[in-house]
Amino acid sequence: MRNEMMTVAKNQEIAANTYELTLSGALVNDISKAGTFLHIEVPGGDLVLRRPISIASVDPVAGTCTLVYKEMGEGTKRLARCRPGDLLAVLGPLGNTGFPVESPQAEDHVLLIGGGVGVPPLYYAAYELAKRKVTFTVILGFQTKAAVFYEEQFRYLPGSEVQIMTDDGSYGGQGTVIDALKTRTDRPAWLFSCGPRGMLRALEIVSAQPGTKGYVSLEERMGCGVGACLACVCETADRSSYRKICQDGPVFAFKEVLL
Amino acid sequence: MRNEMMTVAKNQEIAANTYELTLSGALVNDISKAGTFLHIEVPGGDLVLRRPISIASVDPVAGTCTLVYKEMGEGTKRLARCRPGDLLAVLGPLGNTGFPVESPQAEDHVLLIGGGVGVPPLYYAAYELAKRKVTFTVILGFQTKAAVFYEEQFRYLPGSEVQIMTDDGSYGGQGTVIDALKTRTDRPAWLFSCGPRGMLRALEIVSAQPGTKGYVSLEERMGCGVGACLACVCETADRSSYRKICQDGPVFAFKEVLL
Amino acid sequence: MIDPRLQVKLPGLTMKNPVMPASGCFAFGREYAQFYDLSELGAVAIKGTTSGLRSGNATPRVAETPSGMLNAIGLQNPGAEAVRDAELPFLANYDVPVLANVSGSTPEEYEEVIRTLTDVENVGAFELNISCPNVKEGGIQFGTDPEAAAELTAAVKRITSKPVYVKLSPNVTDVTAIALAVESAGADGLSLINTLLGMRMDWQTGKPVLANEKGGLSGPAVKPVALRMIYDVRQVTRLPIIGMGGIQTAEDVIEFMIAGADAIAVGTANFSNPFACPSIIQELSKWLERLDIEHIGDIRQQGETV
Amino acid sequence: MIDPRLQVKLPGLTMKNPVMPASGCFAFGREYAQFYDLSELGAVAIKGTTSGLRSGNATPRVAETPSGMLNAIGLQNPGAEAVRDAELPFLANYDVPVLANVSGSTPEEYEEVIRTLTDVENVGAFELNISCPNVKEGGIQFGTDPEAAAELTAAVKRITSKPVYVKLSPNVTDVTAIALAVESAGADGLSLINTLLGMRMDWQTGKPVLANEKGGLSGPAVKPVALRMIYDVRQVTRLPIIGMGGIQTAEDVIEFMIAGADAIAVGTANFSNPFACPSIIQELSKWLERLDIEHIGDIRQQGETV
Ligand SMILES: Cc1cc2nc3c(=O)[nH]c(=O)nc-3n(C[C@H](O)[C@H](O)[C@H](O)COP(=O)(O)OP(=O)(O)OC[C@H]3O[C@@H](n4cnc5c(N)ncnc54)[C@H](O)[C@@H]3O)c2cc1C
Ligand SMILES: Cc1cc2nc3c(=O)[nH]c(=O)nc-3n(C[C@H](O)[C@H](O)[C@H](O)COP(=O)(O)OP(=O)(O)OC[C@H]3O[C@@H](n4cnc5c(N)ncnc54)[C@H](O)[C@@H]3O)c2cc1C
Ligand SMILES: Cc1cc2nc3c(=O)[nH]c(=O)nc-3n(C[C@H](O)[C@H](O)[C@H](O)COP(=O)(O)O)c2cc1C
Ligand SMILES: Cc1cc2nc3c(=O)[nH]c(=O)nc-3n(C[C@H](O)[C@H](O)[C@H](O)COP(=O)(O)O)c2cc1C
Ligand code: FES
Ligand code: FES
Repeated sequence: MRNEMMTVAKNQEIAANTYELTLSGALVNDISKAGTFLHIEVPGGDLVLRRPISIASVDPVAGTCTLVYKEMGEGTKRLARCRPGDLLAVLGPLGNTGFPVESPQAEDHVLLIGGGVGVPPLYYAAYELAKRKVTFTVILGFQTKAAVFYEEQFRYLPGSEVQIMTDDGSYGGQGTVIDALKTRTDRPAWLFSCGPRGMLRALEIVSAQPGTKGYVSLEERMGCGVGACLACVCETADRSSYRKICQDGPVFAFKEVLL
Repeated sequence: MRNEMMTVAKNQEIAANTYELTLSGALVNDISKAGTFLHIEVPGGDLVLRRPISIASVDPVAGTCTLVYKEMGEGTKRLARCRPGDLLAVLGPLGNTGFPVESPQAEDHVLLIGGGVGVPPLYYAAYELAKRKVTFTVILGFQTKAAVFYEEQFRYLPGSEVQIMTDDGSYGGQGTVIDALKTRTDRPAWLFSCGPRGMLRALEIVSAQPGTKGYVSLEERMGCGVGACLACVCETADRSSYRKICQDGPVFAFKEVLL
Repeated sequence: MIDPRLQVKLPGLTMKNPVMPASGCFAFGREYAQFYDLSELGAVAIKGTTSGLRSGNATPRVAETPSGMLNAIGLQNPGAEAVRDAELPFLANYDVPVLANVSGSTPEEYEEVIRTLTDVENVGAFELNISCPNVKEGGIQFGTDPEAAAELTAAVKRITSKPVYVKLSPNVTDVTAIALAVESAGADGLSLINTLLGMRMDWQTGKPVLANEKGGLSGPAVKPVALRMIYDVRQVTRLPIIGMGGIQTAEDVIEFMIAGADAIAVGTANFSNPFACPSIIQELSKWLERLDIEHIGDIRQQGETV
Repeated sequence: MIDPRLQVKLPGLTMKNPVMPASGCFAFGREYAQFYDLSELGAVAIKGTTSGLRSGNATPRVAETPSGMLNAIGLQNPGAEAVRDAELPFLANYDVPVLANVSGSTPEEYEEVIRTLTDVENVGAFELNISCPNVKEGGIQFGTDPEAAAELTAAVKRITSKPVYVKLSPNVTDVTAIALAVESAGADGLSLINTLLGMRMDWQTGKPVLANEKGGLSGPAVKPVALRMIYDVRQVTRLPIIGMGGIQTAEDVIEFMIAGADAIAVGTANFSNPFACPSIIQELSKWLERLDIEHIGDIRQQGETV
């Protein structure tokens, strides 16, 4: 973990209001887990909180890492305006848990389910699975055709099967990732997921079965990003205590936390 | 007067922490008085007040105007970071009174006295005097050699005589512009001045004599820049009322205001 | 171009839209009339007016703070008669109601100003500034004591038939107590918030930046405090609320209406952008379309809990 | 590398420099110990500690505001015994005094926490949080009523020999009244300011952004309010003041010292820059050189008028 002025190598729109940002810096060497994130200071001075964004991929040779983010509010709007050569204060990599990409056996089937900007950390996970020659199915949900991104990148990974869903049916299947999941009969050994809370809750119900080890990457509004401010907590499944998403997560077993 | 996104054409350091900024935009066509200023929004969002900067010169053919500013605090620091092509929100030209450059007769001698960042509006005035073939003497005061700027530009104007003073004597004469003035025996018909309040007060005393018509350009912390907030007032000489520097000035006859 | 979805009707103020410039940030309108037609505004709140001419505080009168500014103008104004004779007639050229902001050191001074202005036709209502932190006798004592606030309100209500809004100070432990006190004394509406008392130091001189030492904090920095106070006051009263404090954009206006404001005022933002008010009004129309809302007042309901 | 010009000695806290992280913005130090050696700090103020474990409020617990943030953590903490047994021993690894921030719903709870912690060696002093706006019983009632504040102060003074600082709420009409009340009840020092009560609305949902609706405003936005309150309190008392509220840079520290602070705390700035405290300390040394000041305390004199 370090705090570094990273250089913007690339920053371009890859889908509707969705940007791919490539950063270079020494911090890249510290990245090792799919699911961890960077805490980025937005230029300007009036935004005091950093923005947490998942790492979507790492290129250790080039010394770069890539993030994919959606323009939502003022912070991501300003990030979208950054140009190559600009410097960004970046704290990271943050999070102690990633998706357990080392655990699936070659014969295990892994299901990755992502919605919208929940997709980027799954790409990192898929990449690692492909490297380990694990086969996996990816179901990605987007609002509409224009919002779809990274389909080709996922398809390109060996051992992948990719299914796209759009809410309005303008591309791929119509409906949510949950609809897609319901039509499947196979039960995966592993489930990695990331997306809106509503999707994750539905997923928990649909996929709750003894044979599947389910993991979820959570989001919450953050202050420090390092575990000191207690902003980003979630309750444990037994309601007995709290986990800090930034420090204890952001990836948790479904059964560990209350969604 | 208009509010316009002007384009930075040039922005470069011309003396120690002193920058020359050239802006292009339609607003340039409205500029007609030496002494008026622009009210510039500083990029960032956390600085809610605009920065008032005098107009140092205008090039109607190129459609540009030039300002010279010193890096003082956060606002001018951020201006100094602007690059060609950047856009700046600029309100102006502001101020209803300029130096009365139309008034001196060809045979009148004009004395221009400026200190530090008080120099830029005097350059605009000198340029106009030269155009009208009026001869004039310029006495400019700076802290030290590295801070000196626009000496050549003044010398280049026909009819000019230029004298530079530095506080530490590292360039030109040693001392203040007041010291320089005291050594002069001639009494000018007109005196145009701009600089720190202390210098102006001293000037008022030294130059107070019947034959000289003295004018001064004043500075004060501003809110609106257009006369609505009453932030930038100065007292009239008879203490009977107030003048708004942004609207009634920024140039006043010495005898009109209390320094 | 009037958007009927933006019209709001408050006591004394029939507004084309809920947006007015805030008192003290627009003088008497002349300066901003150079930029746009003042008839576009919902109303105009004029500079705090006292009975006689006031020359205000020494300079510097403003200082910058993170996302905000301090001001200590000190109620400089030409006095009620000059306002009546020279300023209000100018505003009468426009189709816009005036909210006359009134300040004073004593109840008698407030009464005198109101007596001078009450018959001026384009004055739709009064706004009692009981919260100016920048002059020793700027009414702040009325703004921090519920009883004094109520007495003053009752006194001025007796001498004018025009609606009276009371402008509340945020520099209090319990703003709802003042709101309730002035409501029972007959206030027709509330304005909040005035500025928060603040200060800046100059490390070069070791002294306060402002000549007056302290000043009133305004601008985006105070927005969360304003929203909280409006929300709290909305829980205890149905009086119309003119909300203000840091508004810069149409999104800000929507936040204020959710919190419980019926109309809003834009102060400091006029300084950073002289077109702040008309551009907020335009943007509001677009937002109504985007959010598919039929009338601006419908936003407000969510905040209304009384 | 210790700069003797930066050393300050406050009751219970012998500090290498006047800079400490503020309570609640540094947990119990573990996280920031990954970034730098905590022995570089002047002191460490720990997270507000209650008698038993508290799990805090629902999320979202933070929201952003212009140059500031709102928090409604709700005093989540493991309870006094866990703090004594698991957290303070970690801090004892560093050469830095601890300011133990204490919260409670009742005077008895404050007393219990202090009883549990008073004998811990590295606790140099206590800081009574009588101003947490984020839990119904977070002590805010003690923070707005001079009498309640004084009684609480007197009660805890009876059970500990360690110095007690009282942390004042800015959400009051007259902060000097509270300061004087706790001074006469035996307070050894004052901390100010805690957060300003604020709120943000989400225009998409029509509801408050924070699950707790309201939260505490901190960050640069509140700096002018903090400076004003410290200045006002400094006019009425000689008690040591730990100043805080929006400090980000060494220049900010100098402003706070001019206003009257003896030491300062850095809260929100730790989130935007985890190295905020050590870099401020480094910069302070450079400023002393630039301003040609022999000891950091000499800055403060200008603000000291009692
Ligand atoms: C661990 C983690 C990983 C994330 N990874 C990605 C990613 O890979 N791609 C992506 O597009 N988004 C990601 N997000 C969400 C992203 O952080 C928000 O969309 C972003 O912070 C919004 O900032 P804004 O200034 O545009 O919005 P604003 O609404 O202006 O932000 C205001 C405040 O709310 C916070 N906030 C708003 N929405 C969210 C949210 N969904 N989650 C957390 N904080 C929020 C902001 O950080 C800021 O503090 C991630 C969030 C977390 C917690
Ligand atoms: C009519 C007029 C013309 C000016 N022309 C020039 C010029 O040509 N070149 C130049 O270098 N400077 C000029 N100044 C001064 C210039 O405005 C300030 O140096 C600048 O605003 C400082 O901003 P800052 O953010 O760097 O400093 P900060 O100290 O961070 O500014 C804080 C606030 O104080 C205000 N402020 C600080 N110093 C001054 C000052 N001396 N006068 C007015 N406001 C101030 C700022 O505008 C801002 O609102 C002029 C000022 C006025 C009023
Ligand atoms: C320069 C200035 C002058 C002001 N003068 C007055 C005044 O005369 N009367 C009054 O009631 N409020 C006055 N105010 C307060 C504003 O009307 C408004 O309540 C406050 O600034 C908060 O709104 P804002 O953040 O949009 O500026 C003044 C504010 C500023 C900045
Ligand atoms: C996330 C967060 C948690 C806080 N928790 C506490 C607390 O437990 N006890 C306390 O006395 N103050 C608490 N505070 C207030 C800070 O200690 C400090 O007084 C305030 O934030 C102002 O300083 P700043 O602007 O530098 O953050 C908290 C502040 C924040 C932002
Ligand atoms: S963001 Fe501070 S604890 Fe997670
Ligand atoms: S700056 Fe507002 S009146 Fe001059």
